[in-house]
Amino acid sequence: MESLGNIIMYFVIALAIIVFSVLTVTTRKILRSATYLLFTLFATAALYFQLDYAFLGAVQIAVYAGGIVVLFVFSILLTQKPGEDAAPLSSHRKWLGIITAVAGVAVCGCAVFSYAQFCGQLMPDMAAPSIENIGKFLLSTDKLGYLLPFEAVSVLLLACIIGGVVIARRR
Amino acid sequence: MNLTLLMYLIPSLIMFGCGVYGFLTRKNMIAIMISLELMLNSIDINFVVFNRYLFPGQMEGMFFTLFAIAIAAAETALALAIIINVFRIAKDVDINKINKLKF
Amino acid sequence: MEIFNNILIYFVIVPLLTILGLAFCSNRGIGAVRAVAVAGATVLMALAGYLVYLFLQARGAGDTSEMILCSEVTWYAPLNIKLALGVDGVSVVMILLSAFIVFAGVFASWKMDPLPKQFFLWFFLLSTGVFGFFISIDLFTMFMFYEVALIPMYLLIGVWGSGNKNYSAMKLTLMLMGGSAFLMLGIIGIYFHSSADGQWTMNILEIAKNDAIPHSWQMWLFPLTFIGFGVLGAMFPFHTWSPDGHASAPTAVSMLHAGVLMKLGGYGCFRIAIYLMPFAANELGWIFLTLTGISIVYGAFSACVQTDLKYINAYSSVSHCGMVLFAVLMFNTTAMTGAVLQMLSHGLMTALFFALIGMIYGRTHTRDIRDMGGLMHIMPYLGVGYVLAGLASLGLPGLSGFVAEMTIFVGSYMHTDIFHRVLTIAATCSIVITAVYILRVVAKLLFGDVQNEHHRELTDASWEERLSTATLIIAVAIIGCFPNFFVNIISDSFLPIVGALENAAHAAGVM
Amino acid sequence: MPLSYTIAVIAIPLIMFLFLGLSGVKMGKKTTGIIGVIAMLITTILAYGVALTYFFGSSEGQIVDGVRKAVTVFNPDWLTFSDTLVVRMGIMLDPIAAMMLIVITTVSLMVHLYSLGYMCDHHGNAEKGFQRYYAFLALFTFSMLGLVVATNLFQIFIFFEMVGVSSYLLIGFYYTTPAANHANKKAFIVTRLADLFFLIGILILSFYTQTFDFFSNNVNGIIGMLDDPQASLAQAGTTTFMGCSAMAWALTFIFIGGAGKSAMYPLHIWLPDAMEGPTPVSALIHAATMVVAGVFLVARLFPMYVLVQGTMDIICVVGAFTAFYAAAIACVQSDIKRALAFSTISQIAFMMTSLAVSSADGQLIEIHGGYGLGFMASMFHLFTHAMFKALLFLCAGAIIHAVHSNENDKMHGLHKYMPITSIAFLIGCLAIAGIPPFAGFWSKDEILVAAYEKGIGWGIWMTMVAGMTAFYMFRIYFLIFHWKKHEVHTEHEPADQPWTMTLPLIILAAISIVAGFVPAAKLVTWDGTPLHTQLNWTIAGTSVLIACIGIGLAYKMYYKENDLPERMANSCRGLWTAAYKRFYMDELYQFITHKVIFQGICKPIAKFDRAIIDGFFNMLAEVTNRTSFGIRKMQSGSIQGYVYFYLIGVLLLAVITMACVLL
Amino acid sequence: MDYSQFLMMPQEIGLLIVFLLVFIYDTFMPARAQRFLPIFTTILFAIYTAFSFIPCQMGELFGGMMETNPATWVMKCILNIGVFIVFLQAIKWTNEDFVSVRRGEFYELILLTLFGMFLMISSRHFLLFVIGLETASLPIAALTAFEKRHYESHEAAAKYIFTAIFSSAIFMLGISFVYGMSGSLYFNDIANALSLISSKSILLFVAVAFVIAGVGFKLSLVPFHQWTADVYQGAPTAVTSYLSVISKGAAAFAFLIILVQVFGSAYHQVWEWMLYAIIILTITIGNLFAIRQHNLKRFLAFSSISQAGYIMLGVIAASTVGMASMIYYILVYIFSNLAAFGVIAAIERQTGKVTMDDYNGLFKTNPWMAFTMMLAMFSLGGIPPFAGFFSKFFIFVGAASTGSVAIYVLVFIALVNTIISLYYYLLVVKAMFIRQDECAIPYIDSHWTEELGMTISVMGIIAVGIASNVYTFMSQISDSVIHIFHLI
Repeated sequence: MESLGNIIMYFVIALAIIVFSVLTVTTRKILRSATYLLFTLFATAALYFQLDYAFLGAVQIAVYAGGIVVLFVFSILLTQKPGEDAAPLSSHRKWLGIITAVAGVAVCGCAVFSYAQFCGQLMPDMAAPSIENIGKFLLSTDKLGYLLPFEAVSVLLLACIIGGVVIARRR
Repeated sequence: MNLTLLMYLIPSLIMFGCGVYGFLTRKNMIAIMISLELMLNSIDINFVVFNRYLFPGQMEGMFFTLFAIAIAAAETALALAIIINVFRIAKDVDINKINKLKF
Repeated sequence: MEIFNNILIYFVIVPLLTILGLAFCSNRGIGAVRAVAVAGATVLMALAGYLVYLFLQARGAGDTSEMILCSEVTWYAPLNIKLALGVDGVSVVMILLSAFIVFAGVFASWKMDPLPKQFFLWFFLLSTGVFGFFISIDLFTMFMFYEVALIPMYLLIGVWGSGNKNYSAMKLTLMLMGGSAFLMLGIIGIYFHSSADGQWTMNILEIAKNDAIPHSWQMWLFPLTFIGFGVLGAMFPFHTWSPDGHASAPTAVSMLHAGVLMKLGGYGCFRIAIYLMPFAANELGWIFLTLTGISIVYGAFSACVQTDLKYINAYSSVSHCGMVLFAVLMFNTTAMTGAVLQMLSHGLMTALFFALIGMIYGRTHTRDIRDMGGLMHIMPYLGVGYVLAGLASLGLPGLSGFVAEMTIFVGSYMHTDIFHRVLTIAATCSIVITAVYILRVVAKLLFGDVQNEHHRELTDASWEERLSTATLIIAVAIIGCFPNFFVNIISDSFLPIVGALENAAHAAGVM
Repeated sequence: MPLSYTIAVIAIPLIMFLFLGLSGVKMGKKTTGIIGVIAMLITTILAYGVALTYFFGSSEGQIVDGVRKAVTVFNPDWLTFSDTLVVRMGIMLDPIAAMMLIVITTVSLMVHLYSLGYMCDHHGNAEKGFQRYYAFLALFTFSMLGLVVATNLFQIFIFFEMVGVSSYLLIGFYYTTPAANHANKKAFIVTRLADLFFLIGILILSFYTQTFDFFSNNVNGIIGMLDDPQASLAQAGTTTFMGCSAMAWALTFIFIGGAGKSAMYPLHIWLPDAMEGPTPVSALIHAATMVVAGVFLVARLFPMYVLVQGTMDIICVVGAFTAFYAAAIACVQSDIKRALAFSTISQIAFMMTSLAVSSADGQLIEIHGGYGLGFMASMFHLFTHAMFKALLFLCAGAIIHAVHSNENDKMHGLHKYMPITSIAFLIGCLAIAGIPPFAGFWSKDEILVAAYEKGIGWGIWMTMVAGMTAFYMFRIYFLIFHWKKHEVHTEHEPADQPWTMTLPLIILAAISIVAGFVPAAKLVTWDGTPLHTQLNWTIAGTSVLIACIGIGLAYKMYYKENDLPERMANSCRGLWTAAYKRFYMDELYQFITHKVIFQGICKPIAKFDRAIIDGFFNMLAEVTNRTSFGIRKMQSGSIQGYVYFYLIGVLLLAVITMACVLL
Repeated sequence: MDYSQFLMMPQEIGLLIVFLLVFIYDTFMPARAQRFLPIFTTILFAIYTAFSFIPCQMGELFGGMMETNPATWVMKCILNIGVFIVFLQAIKWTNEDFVSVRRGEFYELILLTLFGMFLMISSRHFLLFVIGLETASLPIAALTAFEKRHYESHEAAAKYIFTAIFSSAIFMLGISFVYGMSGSLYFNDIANALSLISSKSILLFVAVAFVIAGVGFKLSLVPFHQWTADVYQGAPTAVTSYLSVISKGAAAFAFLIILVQVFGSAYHQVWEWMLYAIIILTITIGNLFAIRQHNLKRFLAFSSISQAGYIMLGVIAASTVGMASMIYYILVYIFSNLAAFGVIAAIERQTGKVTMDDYNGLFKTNPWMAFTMMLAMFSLGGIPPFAGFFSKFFIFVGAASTGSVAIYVLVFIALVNTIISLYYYLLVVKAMFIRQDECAIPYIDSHWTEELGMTISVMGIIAVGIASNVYTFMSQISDSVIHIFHLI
């Protein structure tokens, strides 16, 4: 039995995620879209906090909200004339999108539901996601250690930087 | 009342669905990129929730999310760079305009 | 390596060396190209003659093994694919035939233009495939050489052909490749059932010995394989590449194609389809027999109304090659021997036909018989050659066609089943129809008045054309006059196949 | 002379063919002709030697118990079908073979000689293709000789084909003329059609007998088997197919093969057209030798035919009808070679009928010494007919050579100009008309006797036809040599031809006179047992009378120019035209071959091939192409389209697989 | 902390060293020395390739996160050879005016993406795999946009990056489901965990489909293929050739490992049928689209789609024979396609012509180019005695080794499709050899490096088939990793 606070908190977060997600993809103003994305990301971070993944929540806010959304805003400002709204969607396109999205969600939902319906509560014996633990695992070379992905992702980021340079170069 | 696994997965899936919808319907390439962020984000939630609820003994889901955030950042950066590049040439970010290569 | 002690491998090496030699020839002078090509063809001919001698010697010395000169070298060990060589009487005569036709073909394309060097390159690549096919007893290498022989056709027709050559070349290639698609599936299926204990093999002799292909698999591997080869053997209704392809092909290519390549189909049909899957052959033979029976009559009837010389011959080939498959499906030694004789005969006389048509076309620049006439008067050598080819085709005793057809008919009629015999009688009707279209052409083309006054200035055959045609005519006559020489070489080769069929029939009867 | 010399008889013409054919062009024309004649002369001498040795010598023991046995001189394997079925290329002498040797070589020699003159123009220059002509003659002679000495059925078939081809080549000697071109094609195809039946017959027969040989040393041949009830042939007699025994089918088919070569109705249509060949060729091939190959074939298998009454009846009907039919047509033909050709058909039909009637085992057998009378008569007639018909043709050739036309209205009154020819022709006419003591009388008389044995109706019918024969022959004779004064159409007057042409006429005329006295009954019988025949004066007298009436009628109508023929023709114009047009048989064939087979079968098949079969494969390609074009929109170029496709694809993949696996 | 484990992945480390050297050269060498960067890189890479053939200590690294075994080793060697040829062919191009500014980045990105592919091949952990996948695919977008002058290049890059990210989202969603079911990201653990789950789990189907889609995207399997043609057409030819062979080869191998090792244990039948449908669609649709293409790069794109379908035949067999045939096929495919792209690149570099009609009469003017192209086409079409024939035959044998009738039907469909493919390959041959053109491409004075690249490819095409040792070696290799198949 969860504490009431947790339940209320859950519903607030879930509602926020759902509402802002929908708003993100339906608003006709692109800058607002980015803003709603930011809210969604915040809500997600809150969700991580609620699930005791504090570090992850922090990273979510720092990288996603702090980095990515800013990137979006910059790009939007670069490409968009102020006050320009997206044209309303043709209903044909909208319904096609809705149907496909719903179909996708339905298939995944059914699948998840069939699998997860019997999975009940949080299990208490959680490996503590303390910073210490995270750090230890992140640099471990043993099983469940993440040194290699850590190094690999650095290569990925380097590659993306070089790629960005290539794209950004004038000539 | 218990907060079950499903209760966390459903918002995540809806977020994913929104992302798909946005991808399929938006015309602005940046908006599409935003939709993609939603999708990636929903996956992160999935991992975390599965980890927390089903396999709390280890932190694989969490780490995946951690790295996925980094990957998403890299993807976004590169994608936005390309979008801006296209914008520089085509003076537009309308995705319907970039369909010269076809059939 | 030990395999190089086997004479058979040289049937592949010599053409390859010829190709190599040609590759080093200068593009400008045709003399060197000719010299290399003639040298290659002559060596092949000599080798073929020597092979016949070796074969006779071996048989004379009491070597009754199914294949002689066997040797093998492992090629793809993981799949147990070997380069297995070996010949029996049928292969020997087919090799001889091929050597003859390559020889004649080289001379028939003496004045090839443009790009003579490239022409001969492809030409010899084609013959590499043909020889390789006949010397192999491994399914994989057979199939490989089979395809090696097919693909040069595309360029040979496409570049050096005439008429609607692009369409024809493409159609021919695709249809034959379609056939080989069936074939490949069949071969793979055979391979995976080649042995009861999982020791899969591609060696025909071993597969036949193991006799392990389950009946249910045979029932659909047999049609695949048979159709696969049947396409090349111009079996109805898969023959339509033949008229267009032959019509567009240059002379030597038509010769080699009709003369040898189409024989690969018949050869494969009994060597692979029937020999390895006797049960299905017994069960399903009648379907294909009907189809081939239709081929025989149908091709002949179609040939009657054609006006293009090459089309006539192409349809005639459909009829004659249909007879090969027809006889093969009769499952007795006599008919099968007849089939091989028919292959020889058809190979030589069709090559002769195409050579002559090419020579006539080279002079008159038309192949439409309505535009020609009285050519006998103008070019008697070619005319006589054409008449002889025609007579061979319609089965004049003393020339090869008669021997072959009669062996087929007699052999086929030996079949105890009334259905087979009735079909045989239906098939014999083709000899009349053949006479009709052959004589029609001869009358129109050679006899009568000269249709086109320009033709009066044309010349008769040059020496290389004479050589080319004379080679073939002599071969046709030799087969026609001394058939027993060939029959003796051939007929024993069918004993294992017929034995396998009888065993299968017997086993099926017991069960 | 040893019988093995027969090999030389066969070989010399073959060698001559190869020699003249390959190197003839290099030699002078006359040289080739002379070489040919000399070689033929040697052949003839050898053949006579061999035949006479066979008939009269007894040293080699070919006569056993008074029965003249067949002798196999030479019999190597030629083509092995199976252990039992082997085609051999052998030489077998029996009475009819020996007789045929004489016939063939004699006529062939005459023709060789004659052609020396005939194949030259009036200045003595040989025609183009002279060498080829002699080569082909040698080929024909070889083939025909090979045919008659065949040891087995298949060898006969082989040489059937060979003579067919020789005939084809010789008919088409003047290949530039459309008529010859057409005629040789027709001749070959019609006989080929018949050969097809022959082949089928062989197949059926050999299926049961497991041999092709007539007589064989180790196993019984086809004919030898008849004595052995256990032989598999007995099975052929009982196995039935559509109500008839297999043997009946086989023999009927073989007869059809023979009928084609021997121009029996309705397969006769090629023979008149074959007259487009040089006239000596017509004499050799289309009168004396090749056309009787069918008769020879039936005679060869006679011991089997007699066992199958049904087939014999068919032969009998066909023969009798053909005899009449051809005679009727011959009465109105204006082309002398055509008229002679129809006469040939009629006469061969006589022989055929004679063979067929001889199976009748009536009470006269006692008197006439067995049912082989018809056989003997037939062979005898074959012999005599060869001589006098060759004579007639050669005469016709001489005339044609003189007036450059085949039409008898270009001739008339030639008696004055060509007396030798005229007399020779007259002798031929008398012989064919059956006037004693000329050759035809004797042989025809035997045939009539045999026919009367079969039944009185057959006898009367044949006698009537004999009368018609006399009529039309003399019609021709009178029209050529009398009727009215000759109008010279060419620059030179017609005259008797050089000695090379005249000599054969004289020789043949002489033979035609005396040939009737050859003791055929003693020598040429079906089982080798001599027959004891005597002249049946009732029948002979009647036939002579009828012949005389025919001659008289012809004399009345055609000796002097008058309008009687015209009036008679007018009085039954329809019939006359029908007969003149050969009862529209050619038109019927034309219709069947062109309209039914060519237009009705070949063309549709060819169309079907192009449209349906080929069309199907083209359609496959077309469908592929169209599909390719149709789905190109899938690659819309829009990112969202791609993703849409992606997403739908992956969902469907999951759902469908799920459905498939779970349900 | 055992950092010595890094030494057990010498190929990856070597690659990074090469990258670093190139990077340093690019960054610190004076401008006039930059001209030699391509040749420097190529030589360096050649040396590295040669060293990479030395077998190293093999086994599981980092607690099973990564595995080096003979199969991965040989696969990486094959990719190295391919990249070497690509480098050879690109040298002249990267020294062109418009490209030279960025040539360093070209090589660096290629090396880094190759590193990503190595990770894909070797990883036995989904996180590492995703990182590898992303490393292998994201920079490609930058490479695609390399040809700044051309609008198509940018459009292609945009299309690529969007579909790639979408695809990776789908892929990761699938992985999240797998994680949800198994609680691990290690391949072996997943396999063990999944074997306890009912094979009727709906989630599993969805997860498998998503994973297939994610990797199938890189392989351009239908229906995840549509970016392929546009990107191939728009990207610079050097990049296209890299993309079409190297990237595809790596993905194919990774695909095999994932399907066999992760899902193979209990769910062979699940993915087998998905793959079945995908193969049919891929081969057929690839062929149908290829028929109508005139742009050779686009044409080869569709051809490569259909080739990917053939490669998948080796996966569906899920046997050592299949694996050997697949690796072999990839090798042959690399040679064949690179030969074709070598010709296209050389001609495009000098004349800018890439359509099939431009190639009319090529044989007259450039016989060796035409010859090379013809060999490539024949090899792709599966014509003996060129290697393509053998690879095709073996891949069919590999597929059929499962013995099920359904697979025979699949092989038959594939065989029928080879006829269609032959048709369009012959169209190219026809253009070069049969068609005549007044204004055919003049004689191309190709650079020796390009010629060397083509020569290596041609020799590969000819030799790899005839020399059976190659296949035998592959067979031994796949026998040595037989344990992954035993999971099935």
